[in-house]
Amino acid sequence: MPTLKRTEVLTDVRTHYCPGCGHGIAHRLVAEVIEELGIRERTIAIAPVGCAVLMYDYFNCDMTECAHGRPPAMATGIKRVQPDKIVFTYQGDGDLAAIGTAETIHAANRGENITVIFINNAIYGMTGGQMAPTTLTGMRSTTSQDGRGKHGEGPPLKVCELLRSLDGVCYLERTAVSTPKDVNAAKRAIKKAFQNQIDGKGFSLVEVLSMCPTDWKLSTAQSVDFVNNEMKEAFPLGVYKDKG
Amino acid sequence: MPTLKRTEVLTDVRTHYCPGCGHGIAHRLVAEVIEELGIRERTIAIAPVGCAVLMYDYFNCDMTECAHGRPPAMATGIKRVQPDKIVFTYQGDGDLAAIGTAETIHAANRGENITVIFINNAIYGMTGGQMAPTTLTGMRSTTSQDGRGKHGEGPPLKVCELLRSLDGVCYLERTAVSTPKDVNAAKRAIKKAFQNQIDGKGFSLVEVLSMCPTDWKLSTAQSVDFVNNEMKEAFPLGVYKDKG
Amino acid sequence: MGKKILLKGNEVMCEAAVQAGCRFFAGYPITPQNEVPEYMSKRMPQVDGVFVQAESELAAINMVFGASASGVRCMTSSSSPGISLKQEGISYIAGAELPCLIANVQRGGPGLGNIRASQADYFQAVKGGGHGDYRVIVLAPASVQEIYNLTMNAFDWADYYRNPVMLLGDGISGQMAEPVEIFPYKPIVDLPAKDYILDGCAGRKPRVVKTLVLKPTDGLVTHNEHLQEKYKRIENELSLYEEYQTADADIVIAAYGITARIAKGAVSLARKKGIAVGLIRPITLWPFPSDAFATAAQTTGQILTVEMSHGQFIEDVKLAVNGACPVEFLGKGGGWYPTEELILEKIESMAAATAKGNL
Amino acid sequence: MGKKILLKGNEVMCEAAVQAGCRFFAGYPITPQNEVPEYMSKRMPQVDGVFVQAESELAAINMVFGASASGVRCMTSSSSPGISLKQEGISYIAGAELPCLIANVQRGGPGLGNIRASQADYFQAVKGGGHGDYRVIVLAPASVQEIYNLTMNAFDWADYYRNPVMLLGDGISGQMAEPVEIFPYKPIVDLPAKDYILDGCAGRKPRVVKTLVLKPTDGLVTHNEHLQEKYKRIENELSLYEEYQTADADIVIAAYGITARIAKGAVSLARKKGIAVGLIRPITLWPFPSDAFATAAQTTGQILTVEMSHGQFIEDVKLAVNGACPVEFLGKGGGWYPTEELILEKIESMAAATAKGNL
Amino acid sequence: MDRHETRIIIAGFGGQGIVLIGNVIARAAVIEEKNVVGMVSYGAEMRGGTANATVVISDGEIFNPFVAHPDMAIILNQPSLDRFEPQIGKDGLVLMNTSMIKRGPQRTDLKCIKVDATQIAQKVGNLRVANIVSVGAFIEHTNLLSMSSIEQAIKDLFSSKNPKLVEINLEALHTGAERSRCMQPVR
Amino acid sequence: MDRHETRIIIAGFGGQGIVLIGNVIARAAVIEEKNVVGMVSYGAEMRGGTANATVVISDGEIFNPFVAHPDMAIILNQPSLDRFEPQIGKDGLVLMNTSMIKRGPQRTDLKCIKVDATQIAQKVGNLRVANIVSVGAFIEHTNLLSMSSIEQAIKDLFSSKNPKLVEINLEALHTGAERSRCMQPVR
Amino acid sequence: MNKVHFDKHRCKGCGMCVLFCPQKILRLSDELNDQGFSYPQVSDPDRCTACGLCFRMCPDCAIEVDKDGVKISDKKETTDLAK
Amino acid sequence: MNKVHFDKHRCKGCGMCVLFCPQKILRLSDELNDQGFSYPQVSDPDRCTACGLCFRMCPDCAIEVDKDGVKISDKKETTDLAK
Ligand SMILES: Cc1ncc(C[n+]2csc(CCOP(=O)(O)OP(=O)(O)O)c2C)c(N)n1
Ligand SMILES: Cc1ncc(C[n+]2csc(CCOP(=O)(O)OP(=O)(O)O)c2C)c(N)n1
Ligand code: SF4
Ligand code: SF4
Ligand code: SF4
Ligand code: SF4
Ligand code: SF4
Ligand code: SF4
Ligand SMILES: [Mg+2]
Ligand SMILES: [Mg+2]
Repeated sequence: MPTLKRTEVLTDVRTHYCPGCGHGIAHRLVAEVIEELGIRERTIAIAPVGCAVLMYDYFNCDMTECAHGRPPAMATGIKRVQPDKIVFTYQGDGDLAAIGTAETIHAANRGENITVIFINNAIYGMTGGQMAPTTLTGMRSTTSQDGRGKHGEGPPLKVCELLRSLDGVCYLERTAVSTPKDVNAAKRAIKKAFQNQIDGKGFSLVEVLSMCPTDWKLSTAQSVDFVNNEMKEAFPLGVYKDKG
Repeated sequence: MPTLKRTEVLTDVRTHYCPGCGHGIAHRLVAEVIEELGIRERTIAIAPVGCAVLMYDYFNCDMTECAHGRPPAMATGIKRVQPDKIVFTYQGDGDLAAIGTAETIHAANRGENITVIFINNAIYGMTGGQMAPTTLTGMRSTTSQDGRGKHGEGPPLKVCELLRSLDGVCYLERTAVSTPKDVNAAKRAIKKAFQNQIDGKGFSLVEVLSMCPTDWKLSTAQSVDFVNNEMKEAFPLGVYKDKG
Repeated sequence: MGKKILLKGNEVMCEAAVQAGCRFFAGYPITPQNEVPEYMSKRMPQVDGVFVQAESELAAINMVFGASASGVRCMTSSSSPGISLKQEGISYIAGAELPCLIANVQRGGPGLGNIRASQADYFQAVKGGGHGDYRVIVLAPASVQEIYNLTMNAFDWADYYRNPVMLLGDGISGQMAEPVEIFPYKPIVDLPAKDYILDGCAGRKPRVVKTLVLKPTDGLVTHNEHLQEKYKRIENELSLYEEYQTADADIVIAAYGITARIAKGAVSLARKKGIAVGLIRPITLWPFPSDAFATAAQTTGQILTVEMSHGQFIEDVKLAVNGACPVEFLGKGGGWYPTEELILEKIESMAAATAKGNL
Repeated sequence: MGKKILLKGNEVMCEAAVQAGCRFFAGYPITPQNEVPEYMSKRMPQVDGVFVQAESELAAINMVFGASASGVRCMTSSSSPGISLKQEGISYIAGAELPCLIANVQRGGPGLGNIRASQADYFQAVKGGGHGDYRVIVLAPASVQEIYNLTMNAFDWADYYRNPVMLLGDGISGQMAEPVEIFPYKPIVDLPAKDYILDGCAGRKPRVVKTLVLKPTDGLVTHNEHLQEKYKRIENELSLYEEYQTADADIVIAAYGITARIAKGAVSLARKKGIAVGLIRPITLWPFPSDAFATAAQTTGQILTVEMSHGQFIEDVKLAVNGACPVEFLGKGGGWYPTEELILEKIESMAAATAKGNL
Repeated sequence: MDRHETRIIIAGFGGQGIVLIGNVIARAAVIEEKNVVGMVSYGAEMRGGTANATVVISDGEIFNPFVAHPDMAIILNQPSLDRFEPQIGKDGLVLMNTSMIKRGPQRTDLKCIKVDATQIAQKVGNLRVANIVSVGAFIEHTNLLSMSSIEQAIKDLFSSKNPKLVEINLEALHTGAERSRCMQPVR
Repeated sequence: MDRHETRIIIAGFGGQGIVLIGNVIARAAVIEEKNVVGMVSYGAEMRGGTANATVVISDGEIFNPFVAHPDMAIILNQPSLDRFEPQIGKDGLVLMNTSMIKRGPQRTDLKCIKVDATQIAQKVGNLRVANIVSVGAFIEHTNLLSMSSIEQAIKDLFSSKNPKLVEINLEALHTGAERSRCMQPVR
Repeated sequence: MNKVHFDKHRCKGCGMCVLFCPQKILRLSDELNDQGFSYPQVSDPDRCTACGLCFRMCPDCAIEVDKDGVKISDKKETTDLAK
Repeated sequence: MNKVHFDKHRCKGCGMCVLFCPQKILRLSDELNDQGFSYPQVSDPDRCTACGLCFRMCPDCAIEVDKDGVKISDKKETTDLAK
C-alpha cells in the first residue's frame, strides 16, 4: 500500500469547514481523481455559493466562483468555448436544487459535457441551517422548526430521480461519505464522472450525501448515523443512469 | 344532444390567435370545465407571457397576468392565502419549461393545490418561432435553423416524464387537441385536474400538444398532421401519474 | 411608554410586520437577513399567516405578487444579490400598482462581495434597478425602534398608495440589538378599500391584474402618466427627514441610516470643538426630502455627504442643492464604515479650507 | 467608402460583433430584439463560434460570465424585463472585472409593458440596476451605422478596461433598417494580454476568478477602491458626445439615441424660425459627458432635456449643469416618442418665456 | 417636399407581403444612394391582423425614423385604409388595392391611385404578387424612384432564393405599372 | 468615560458561548434602563474559528453601533487576544480566561483581570459555563452593571428553557465573581 | 333548416371544421369576412348529422351546433378587442 | 515507529478517525491545538494495521498513513487562509 497523504491537487491550507464536515472528504476525493487522471492542468472548476464557496482557495487548479445556483450555466459558457478543457461544478443542495433548478435541468438536458459534484447535506450550510430542497420530511431546520412537511413544504426533492428522465443525461450516481465503503464508492463514481467527460460522453452528476454536524446540531458520530440511517433511506444510493 | 355553443365563461370577443391555433381549442375546453364544475365565481386564473398573455380578455373570471415563467410562484401566493379559491395557471412551453423550470418543479414538489394547463406547441409562439425546450429533434425554428440537435441544443424536454418523479405531484396527463377524440380526452383530463383541486388533492398538470401553424410555417391540415405524427411520437399521450 | 425589550433589527422588522397584519411572507435565505425567514417561519403559523421558503428570490417576489393581488398584507426580504434578482418582479408589482413590503438588508458588493454592512444599493432602490419608469417608496431606519415604527407605516403607505415599499437597511441595522418598545399597530392613514383584488368574481364583474397595456396604442403612455401623477402625489405628501442642529450650522452633514447615527456623533464632537455642524437625515429616500436640503443650502456654507458607498446618495443631495453650495463627499463601499473621528477630521479640513477662503 | 447595404439595427449589431471577433453568444428570445439570437444562431456556427439559446436571461448572462472568463469575446442581448433579470449577473461580471457586451433593446415598461420603443431603462443602465458600487460603460447609438461602429468599439473598450459594456438601444434603433457600410474590424486601442483567463493552469500558477473578498477583513474595501480608480480612469479617457450648432445657441437640447435624431430635426425647424437652438447628444451615457454640458451651461440660456422616459436622463444633465442654467424637460414613457414639431413647440414656449424675462 | 424627404406607409393584412413592399422600396432607394429608413410594425399585435411598414426616403439626413403622417400610402385592405386615412399628411397620395377595398378614402384632399392588384396578380398567375403589382403602380405614379432601381431591388432580393421568383415578380411589377398607367390619380 | 458610554468586546472560540455573554450583559443593561446596542459577528467567517460580540452601554444616545476601539474586553482564548489586543482603547480593561490564554497582553497600559474560567467552570460541574464565570469576574471588577441585573438577565434567558440552567449559571456567575475578588487588576 | 351555424365574424378561415367534418359537407367561402378571412359554408345542410365535430375542433368558437336545427340566436356583432 | 501521522495543526478534532479506526487505537487529546481543537493520539501504535480508514474518513487531510511506518515529512507549519 502506498503512502496515503494529501494530494498536491489540494493546496496546503487549512479549510474553513467545521469539524466533521463532509465537504472536506468530498474535496479530497475530487482532488485525488483529478490527480489520478492527470488532468489538473486542464481542469477549470466552478465553486458554488454555499459553504464550498472558498474552495478556490483549496484546489490547485484554475477556479472560478459563480452566482448562487448558476454554475451549470457558467460551466456551459466555459466548456463550449474550451471543449478540450475539463470543467466541473461543485454545488450544494440549495445551489443546485433550489435557486439553480433551471440551470441544472437545462445543462443536463442539453447534455453539456461537464461533471457535476452535488453535495447533498439536506440543509443550507453556509447561511446557518435553513431548510434545503433536500431536507428530510420531519427534519427540523431554522425555517422548518416544526419539522419539514407541516406547513406545505412538500417532500424532499430527489435530484437523481428527477434528472433520470432527461435524455441528455449520461451518468447519475448517488453516493455518500459516511462510511469508508461509501467513500470508496463515491471516489469511483467521481472518477467515472470525470472519465465520461474526458471521453466526451456528456452530462455526468455524482450526488454525495454529506454530513453537516453544525447545522444539524449533531456530533460527528450522530451525523454519520444520520446519513447512514435517515438520509440513505430517503435518498437511496446507487447508479440512477448510466448510458455507458 | 344539447346545443353546442361558446360557454359564457369565455367573453364574447374575437381572440388575437392565428387561424388554426390550438390555444383557442384549449381555451374553450378550460372554460367549459369551469362552467360544468360551477366554479367560475371562485376561480382565479394566471395568464403566462406567451401568445396566451391576452387570455385575461377572453375569460370571464378573475385573472392576472404574470412575469414570464413565474405563474406557479404567483399561483402559490394566491392559493396559499385563498385556499378556498380555484387557482389555475395556463402556460406555454417556453414559460413553463424554460425560464419557469424552477418555479414549475418546486410548485409541483411542494404539492401546491393548483391546476396547471401546459400548452406544448414545441415553439416560442409569441416571439415569432424560436426554439422551445420542447422543439423536436431535427425541427427547424428561427434559432435552430439547421434543425434542433445540430449545435448542442439537446433533445426536447419532456415535462410529464420529468415531473413524474416528484412525490408532491398528484396528477399528470399528456393530451392533444389535434383530433376530436384527443379534444374529448383533453377535456376529461382538464376536468379531472380541476376536480383534484376542488378535492384538495394537490398539484395537477395537463399537458396539451397544440398547433402553431404560424411559427411552424404549416397549413392547418399540415399542423394537425404534425401533432398527430411527429409530436405524439416524441411526446406520447397518456396519464403519467395519478395519485387518485 | 411600555417596557422595552432587547431585539435585533431583523426580528423587530418581522414582529412589526406581524403586528401590522402581514400574513404572507415568502423569502430565500441570505446573510445578513436570515433571522427574517427564520422568525417568520415560526411566527406566521401562529397568526394563521403563510410562510413559504421559496426556491429562489425570483419565486419569492412573484409569490408576493400573487399574495398582494389576493389582498393580503405581504412581504419579502433579502440582501443585495437577492434583491438584484427581484428587480423584474418589483417592476411588475409597481406597474400593476400592488402594495407589498420588500426589505433589503444590504451587504457588500458588487457580486458576492461580502456580508458586511453597506449602503451601495442606494441607486438600485431609489432610482429603480428594474426596467421602466416606476418608483418604490424607500425607507431608511437608523435604529431598531425606528425599524419597528417604519415597518408598520410601510404597510399603511403601501396600501394607501398601492405601491411597493422598500425598507432599506444594512447588515448592521439588521443585526444589532437595541431595546425596543413593541406597541400595538394602529393605521396612520385612512386605508382605502381594496377594490382591485382577485378573490373570485362572485357577484361582481371579473377583475384583471396586469402590466401589459396594448390597447389603445398609447395605453401604456396613459398608464405611465397615471403612475407619474401618483408619484407626484406621493412626493408632495410623503417626505420624511430628521433635522439636527442645522439652524446655525456652517456645515451640514447629509447621511441616512446607520451612517447618520455615526454622523450625529460627529456633530457632537465637532460642536465640542466649536465647529457649527448640523445633520439632515432623510428617512424617506424616495421621495427624497429635497426641500430640506435646498433650504439648508441657502443658509449653510457647505454640505458633507457621508455614505457607505462610492457616491450614490450624494447625487440626490446635489440635485436638491442644485449648485447653491458646495457638496463634499466621504464614503466607501465594501463594508467600510465611517467613525465619528473620521467624519470630524473631514469636517475640520472643510472648516479650515473655508477659513482660508480656499473652497 | 464601401458600398452600403440595407440592414436592421439588430442585425448590424450582430454582424459588427462577429466582425470584432465575438465568438460566444447566449440569449433568450424577447421582442424587439429577436433578430439578434436569430442572426447569431445562424452566424456563429459559420465562424466556429458558439450560439446557445439559454433557458433564461439569468442563464444567458452567466454563460457569458463563463465564456468571458475563458477569454473569448462574448455577448448577450435582451430587452427591458430580460435585462432586469440579468442584474445580479452584471454585478458579478463587473465585480470580477470581466469584459462582455450586453445589449438592451429597450421596450415600454414597467412590468410587461409593451413592445414599443422606450428609454426608460436609463437609470438601470447608467446608475446600475444591480447591487453594489459598479459601473458599466453605456453606449447610445443613434443610427444603424453608429450601431455598427460602436458595437465594434464596445468589444475593444470591454477588453481594454476589463469591464462590461452595455449597448443601450431601443425598439426603434433595433428594428429600423438603414444603409450601412460594413467595414472590417480594426482595434481602436492597444489591447492588453488577457492574463486573467481560465484555460487550465498548464505551466503557470492556478488562477481564480471571483467577486467574494473576505480576507483581509477590508479586502472588499480595497477591491472597491481599485474599481473606483478604474472608473475614474474610464471617466477621464472615455466620454463621447456629438455637439450640433451649440456655439451660438440660446437653447441647447440634451438628448440621446433615437430621441437625439428627432431633436436634431427640431433644431433645424427652430433655426428656420430664427431661434438659435443647438444639441448635445451623449454617445457614452456612462461615462457621462458632463463637461460638455457644464461648458454649454456657461454660454447658453437654458437647456431642454428630451427623453422617452419620465425624467431619468435629465438627472445627469442637471448634475452636470449644477444649477448654472435652467434645465427644462420634455418626455414620457410607455412607447411615446417626440416629434420635431412637439419639441419645437416646447422650444418656442421656452424662448417666449425668456423673452418675457419670465423664467 | 421642400426637405426632399418622402415618408411612406404600407399597410394591409398580415399575409399580403407588406414587409416585402417596404423592403423593395427601401432597397431601391439605397441603390439610388439616397438616405432611407425602413421599419416594420413588429411583434405581438394580432397575428393575421393588419401589418404595416414605413419607409422614409431623403436626399438629406433623416432625423425622425417614425412616420406619423405619411406623405404617401400603399394600402392593400379596408381595415388599413380605415386606420391610416386620418394620419396621412395633407394632400397626400394613396395607392389603394381596389380588390380588397370597397370604401375609398373619405378625405377630399388625398390624391388616390386605384389598382385592382389582387385581380391583376391572379392574372399574372400568382395571388401572392399583388404586393409587387401595387409597387409597380406606385412607382408609375410617383417620381420617387426609377423603375430600374426597383427591378434591381427585386433581383437582389429573389435571385439567391429562386430565379423563377424574380421573373414572376418583375412581371407583376410591370403589369401593375401598365395597368395603372392610363388611370389618372383622382382627388 | 466622560460620555458615560462603555464599549465592550467579547471574543473567543465559536463554542465558548460568546454570544451568550453579550446577550446577558446587554439585557442587564436594558434592565437598568440604559441605552444599549449589542451585536454579534455573523455569517460565513470560519466556523469553529473565533467568534465575537460587542456591546455598547450608555446613559445617552448611542451614536455609533460599531465597536472599533473597545474600552473593555472579555477574551476567552489566545487567538482572540492576539487579534483584538491592538484595537483596545488606551488604558482599557481586559478580562482574560487564563485557562485558554498562555501569553498575556503585551501592552502595558491595559488593566488586566485574569480568571481561570474554564477550570472554575469545571469545578462548578459544567465546562460550558466558563463564559458566565467570566461574566461574574467582569462584573465584580467593573462598576458597569449591578450583579442583580445580571442575575435577572440570566433568569430571563434560561427560565423558559430549563430551570436547572438558571441555577448552574447563577452558581457560575457567583463563583466567577468570588474567585476573582481577591485578585487585583494588573497593569 | 341548418343544424350548424357559423359566426362569420369570429371565423378565421382556418379550415379545421372543413378538415374534420365527417360528412365532408363544409368548404371555405371565396368571399372574405371583414378580417380578410374565408369562412365555412355548408354545401349540403341535410347531410349534417349535428355530430358537433366541427364545433369541437373550431379554435374560435365560431360554430354553434343544434340537433333540432333551430337557429340559436341572431348573433350581435362580436366585440373586437384584437383590432 | 508510527504508520499513522497526524498533522495536529490541520486537525479539527472531529473524531472521524477515532470513530472509524477498526483497531480502536485512537483517542482525542486533552490538549487543544492552536485552533482550540483536540487532536487524535495513537494509544497503541503497534496495533495500527495501516489500513488507511482514518485517512479515508478525515475531512481535513490531517492524516498520513504509511505501511512502512516511515515518517513521511516533517511538516512545515500549515498556511492558514481561514484565520
Ligand atoms: C442570490 C443569492 N441568494 C442567496 C444567497 C445566500 N446563500 C449563500 S449560500 C446559500 C445556500 C447554501 O446551501 P447549499 O447550497 O446547500 O450549500 P451548503 O452550504 O449546504 O454546502 C445561500 C442561500 C446568495 N449568496 N445569493
Ligand atoms: C423575462 C422575459 N423574457 C422573455 C420575454 C419574451 N417572451 C414573450 S413570450 C415568450 C415565449 C413564448 O413561448 P411559449 O411560452 O412557448 O408560449 P407560446 O407563445 O408558444 O404560446 C418570450 C420568450 C418576456 N416577455 N419576458
Ligand atoms: S455548516 Fe455544515 S456544510 Fe458548512 S462547513 Fe459547517 S458542517 Fe460543513
Ligand atoms: S403564433 Fe402560434 S401559438 Fe401564437 S397565436 Fe399564432 S398559431 Fe397560436
Ligand atoms: S355537425 Fe358534424 S356533420 Fe354537421 S357540419 Fe359539423 S362536423 Fe359536419
Ligand atoms: S374551424 Fe372555426 S375558425 Fe376555422 S374555419 Fe371553421 S369556423 Fe372558421
Ligand atoms: S491506519 Fe487503520 S488501524 Fe491505523 S490508526 Fe488508521 S484506522 Fe486505525
Ligand atoms: S478525522 Fe482528521 S480532523 Fe478529524 S479528528 Fe481525526 S485527524 Fe482530526
Ligand atoms: Mg446544503
Ligand atoms: Mg410555445
